[in-house]
Amino acid sequence: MAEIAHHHAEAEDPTNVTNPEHGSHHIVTPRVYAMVFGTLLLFTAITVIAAFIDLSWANPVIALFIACFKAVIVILFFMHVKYQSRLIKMTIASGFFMFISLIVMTLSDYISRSWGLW
Amino acid sequence: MSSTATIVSLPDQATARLPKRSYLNNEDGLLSWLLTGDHKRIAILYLISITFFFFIGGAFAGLIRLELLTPQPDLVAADTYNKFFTMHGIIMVFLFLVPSVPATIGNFLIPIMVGAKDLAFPKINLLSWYLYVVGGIMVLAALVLGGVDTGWTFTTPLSTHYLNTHVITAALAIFVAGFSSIFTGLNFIVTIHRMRCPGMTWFRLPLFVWSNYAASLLMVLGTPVLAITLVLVLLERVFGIGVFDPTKGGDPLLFQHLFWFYSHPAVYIMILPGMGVISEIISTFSRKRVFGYTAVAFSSVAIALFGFFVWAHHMFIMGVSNYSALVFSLLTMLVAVPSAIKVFNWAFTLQKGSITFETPMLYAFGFLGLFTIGGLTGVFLGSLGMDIHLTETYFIVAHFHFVMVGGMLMAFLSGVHFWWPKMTGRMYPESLSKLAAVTTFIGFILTFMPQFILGYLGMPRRYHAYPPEYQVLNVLSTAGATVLGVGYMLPLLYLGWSLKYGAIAGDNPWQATGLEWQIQSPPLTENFIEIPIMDHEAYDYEWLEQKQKNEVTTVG
Amino acid sequence: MDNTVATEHPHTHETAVHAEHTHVSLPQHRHHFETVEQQREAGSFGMWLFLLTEIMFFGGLFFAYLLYRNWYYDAFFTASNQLSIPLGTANTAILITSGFFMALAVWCAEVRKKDMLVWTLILTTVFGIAFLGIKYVEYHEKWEKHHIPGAHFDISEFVNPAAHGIKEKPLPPDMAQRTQVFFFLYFAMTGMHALHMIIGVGLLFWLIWRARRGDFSAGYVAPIENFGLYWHFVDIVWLFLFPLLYLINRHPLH
Amino acid sequence: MGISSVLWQFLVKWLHSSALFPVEASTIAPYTDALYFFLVAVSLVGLAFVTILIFYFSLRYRKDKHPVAVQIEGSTILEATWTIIPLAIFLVVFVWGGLLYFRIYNPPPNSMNIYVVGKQWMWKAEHPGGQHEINALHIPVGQPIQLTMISQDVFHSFSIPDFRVKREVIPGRYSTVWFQATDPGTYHIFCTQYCGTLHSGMIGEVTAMSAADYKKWLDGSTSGTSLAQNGERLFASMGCNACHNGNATARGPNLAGVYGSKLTLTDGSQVLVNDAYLRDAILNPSQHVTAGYAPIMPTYQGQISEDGLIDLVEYIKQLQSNYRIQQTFVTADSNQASPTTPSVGTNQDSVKP
Repeated sequence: MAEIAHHHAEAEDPTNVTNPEHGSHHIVTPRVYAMVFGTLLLFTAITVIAAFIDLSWANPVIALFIACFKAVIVILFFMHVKYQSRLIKMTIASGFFMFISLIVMTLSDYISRSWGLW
Repeated sequence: MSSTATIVSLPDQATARLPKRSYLNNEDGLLSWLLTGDHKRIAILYLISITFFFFIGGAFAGLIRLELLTPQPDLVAADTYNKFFTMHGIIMVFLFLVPSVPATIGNFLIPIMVGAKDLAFPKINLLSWYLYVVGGIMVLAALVLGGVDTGWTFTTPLSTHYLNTHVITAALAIFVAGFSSIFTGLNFIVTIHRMRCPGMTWFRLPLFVWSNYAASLLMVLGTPVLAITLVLVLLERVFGIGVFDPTKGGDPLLFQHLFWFYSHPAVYIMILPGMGVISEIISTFSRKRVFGYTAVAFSSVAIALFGFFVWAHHMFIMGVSNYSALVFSLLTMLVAVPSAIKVFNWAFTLQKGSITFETPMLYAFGFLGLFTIGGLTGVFLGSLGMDIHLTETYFIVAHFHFVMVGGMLMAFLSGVHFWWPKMTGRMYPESLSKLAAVTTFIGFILTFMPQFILGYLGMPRRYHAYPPEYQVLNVLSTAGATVLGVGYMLPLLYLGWSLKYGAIAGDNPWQATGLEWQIQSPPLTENFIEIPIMDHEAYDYEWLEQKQKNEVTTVG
Repeated sequence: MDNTVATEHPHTHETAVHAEHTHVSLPQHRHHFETVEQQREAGSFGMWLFLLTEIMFFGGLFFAYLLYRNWYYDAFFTASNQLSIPLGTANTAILITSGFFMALAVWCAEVRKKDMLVWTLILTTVFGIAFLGIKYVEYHEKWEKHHIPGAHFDISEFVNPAAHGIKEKPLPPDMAQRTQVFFFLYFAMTGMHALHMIIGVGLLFWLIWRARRGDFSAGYVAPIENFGLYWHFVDIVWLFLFPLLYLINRHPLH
Repeated sequence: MGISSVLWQFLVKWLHSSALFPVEASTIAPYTDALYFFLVAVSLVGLAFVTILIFYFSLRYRKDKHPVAVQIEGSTILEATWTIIPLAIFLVVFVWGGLLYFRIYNPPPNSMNIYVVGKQWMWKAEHPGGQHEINALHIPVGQPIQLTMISQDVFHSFSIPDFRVKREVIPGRYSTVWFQATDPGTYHIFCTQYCGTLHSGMIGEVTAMSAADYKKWLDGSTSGTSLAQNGERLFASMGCNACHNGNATARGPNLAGVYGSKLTLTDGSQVLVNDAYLRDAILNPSQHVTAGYAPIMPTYQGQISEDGLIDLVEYIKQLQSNYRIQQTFVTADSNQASPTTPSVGTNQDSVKP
């Protein structure tokens, strides 16, 4: 009997339930959405303006930086990731990690080709 | 090691009956199968379809071996031969090996093993089977319409500008089949994360689940890259633009990079689930918890992770930068280690066990030997200087057949035999199946061992005619192939026979500990009457004894 | 006799009964999920995994773009200047707006405002279609200029811009040919994106129909939520395509 | 490595006579075989170890001998052992393989260059003296040979198993491989990369002969004009000399002695002028404009065959003075062969690849 009770305690143990990575569900208010919306439009304007100013090498950097920033706030608020479970956050991270490693490792070949003899 | 002892305990055949209600008979009619959401029925559908394609692919293998019996190009014309090995490759890789264990055994068992009533997305599961079928039909269409002769690697610019066979049909087929495996992988990951029963912590999961989880990660992250690569090939073929065509400013090596970014992890997609099967079986037939459970579990994940960063070792002689060649060679050496860890852990699982030698165990032993050879010869090819001489020869053919056929297919057959009573409720004829296992093993060695020597002698792969001095070894190989063929036909026959005449298996013929063995066989549609609570480690044989004692007492 | 694992534990019976209750309470609840919460989490996790595959899918294209931009730098910036920044910017704004309404739609579903949900979905669709319309205009212009890669591709504008009244420094013919690579990648990337948009719009019609039927006004918001994820992902892809294709090639380094 | 030891010779000869092993016909071969034997040994030991474990345990602990299993959790020490030992071995293999790779793919400076063009489905070898051969390659023994290879269509792969060398032959890009034959004789040339219908017909024979015989063969099979001479003719007929004539007023850079030198391009980058660079500069001139010159050179993409390009490259390689160019320039009025300049570049034919 004690054994069964022990089993049962284990069953009730929150870390042992079906999904350890619970994310409490959170409703994002229209106000937040509106703010994000404004920010996105604002930064779209900024990136377009920046494109017309000659900043030599900085142009692409700034454009991509702004794009990343916009993407991040879309992911965080429009896609509710800010309020999501650790699991979801890690999933997204892993996706971008694979994407980056695909680019970096393949590019490493192209870049280092010119160093070699052939 | 002739041993009479066995752990098989079947119910008294005089009184035993198959359960009245089971997933097989709770709905009738073809439609109830074609529209089912039940992971077990979908697994059966998959089992039937991949068996079908396996024998088609096998037929092509037979034709190839037949042509290679003589040095002269005498059986078929060169382009026909090229279509043979292309079809053999495409069918075996994309329509058999990739879905083999995950989509059949995995589909059937993973929900049960994690204590769930079904996969997370039954409809998507069914959809993935239909995608598979569509892909398969398209491959057959390409075959009937006149075949395709790019080789399964679709090397550009050959596939894009220099062939007028049905490349587009074949590539689209693989594109579609790819999405079927993406959906399978997605379904598994969600199920394993979200639907484990109370008490089923990660480290109580059977190792089969771990390895399928790792394989699913590869499916989800790798396959889309293949998809986009094939799309680019199609566009290049249709519109004649040149992303991969040097004369138009493209880089053919870019195709190699993108293609192998999927196709190398793909070999781990194929082998990892097989490794999971082996863990289950070795544990069951040595009555012992798998030696170093965590090591085996993490080695699966490690293989999945490292597996993504070694793809350029398929391009060592293709003019990749010699510096990145070094990096990729090093990483290749690293990915070999987790496989070694697994093999040793399996071997030591036997230590102090109480071992019996039923058919699945024989297949598993076959796997251990052949996979060890396959893995070690992989090190040959991962080593830069050695690769120069060995790559694109029969050595590499032998290597991946040792891993894929000797490893994966052995594991698949092992698993099919092991879980056959659970799937059908009936046992297969033991002695006949043992014969099949031994035949397969001998036939395999005879087929592929000579190819290692051929490879080092320098015989190139995909050759229709070859210099006469290579004939002896080729004849050996072909002879072996016939034996192998017999070895694969046998299970088809006696497993079919056992469907009607096999002995009633009962819930747990192997005295195994997995959750799937604690429910009736064949299982109910909803698997469990009540969702179980996992209150013990995986492979806990004391727990099993306790439980069986309790049953006896409650019955008495 | 079956499943004695569970029968050892009488307490678990309650959970089973509980599952039954939820099953009765919500028609959308699938039998194989323990709770509605579990189903919902599984759904969104599955959607995220699917988006993961989408990332890798576009990843290949993005890499190809990166590589060839570095190889054929001159061709890329000249060709890129052929794209209309005003149209691109307008499209970005439109897509962001569409995404905003989609986000609102999710909120409407969560607070169970049926009519508002329908309307936000409709607005999402309208802006989505507007985006595709503008893309069509852009494509059509490329068609007329023979800037569709392939047999009819015409490089004269790049070899001899003066004759076409374009203020660009002329490209040598061999480099001019490479503008094809840019335009191919442009059509491949924006085309893939547009394809996702079209699929999305199709799904939106279906969702609107179901929303008007009131399917999502009783606390069952998973379809809206997951489609929202998909729609926002498509937005994000564009957020990167826009600067890469339209903006970053305005000021060549040499 | 005891490469030339009697024991080694005995072993290799014996293996070869048993038809399980290719002859060692190049200086590379013994190095490759050494690594091969090491790997085989490692594999056999590993396989034996696993097999013995399995058989021993299966016999010792089979059910009728050992009815009750003893549960063992695992052992960190063992895990560590069979993580570290394989890793160590694999790292040795990695280093060894890396060294071998660089040995095989780094040609010695004194090597003799032969051009190889792969096309569906034949190998065409071009010796500097102008000797052309199809699906055959004659080489002197004891002399390092470097092959500069390129494909006209798809991927091919040039492999001589008995020399233990192989290299992919890629369209649009030179790749090189080198070897030094040790024993006279004929050996297989294979195309090992699947290249279409007659892939298995794309084979040939390399004939290694003594220096004297090679000399004889060269004289016997010369086509009269060397590659460089063909190149010179092409140079004039394509009108290259109109710009590249070394005159003070020339619109193109001076090519005399340019090979092997470091060039500064308009974008400020420094490049080493080698075969690959010359070929690329002819096909995609605008990406290789020498500093101080205008990007006016038209592309010759699709107008010169790979053989023609090889002739030009070989010509420019050997070009030491501009004297003959200027001579041909005054005599040759053969500019009609040269394509229209980009200033009127709307003309499609001149720019279509």
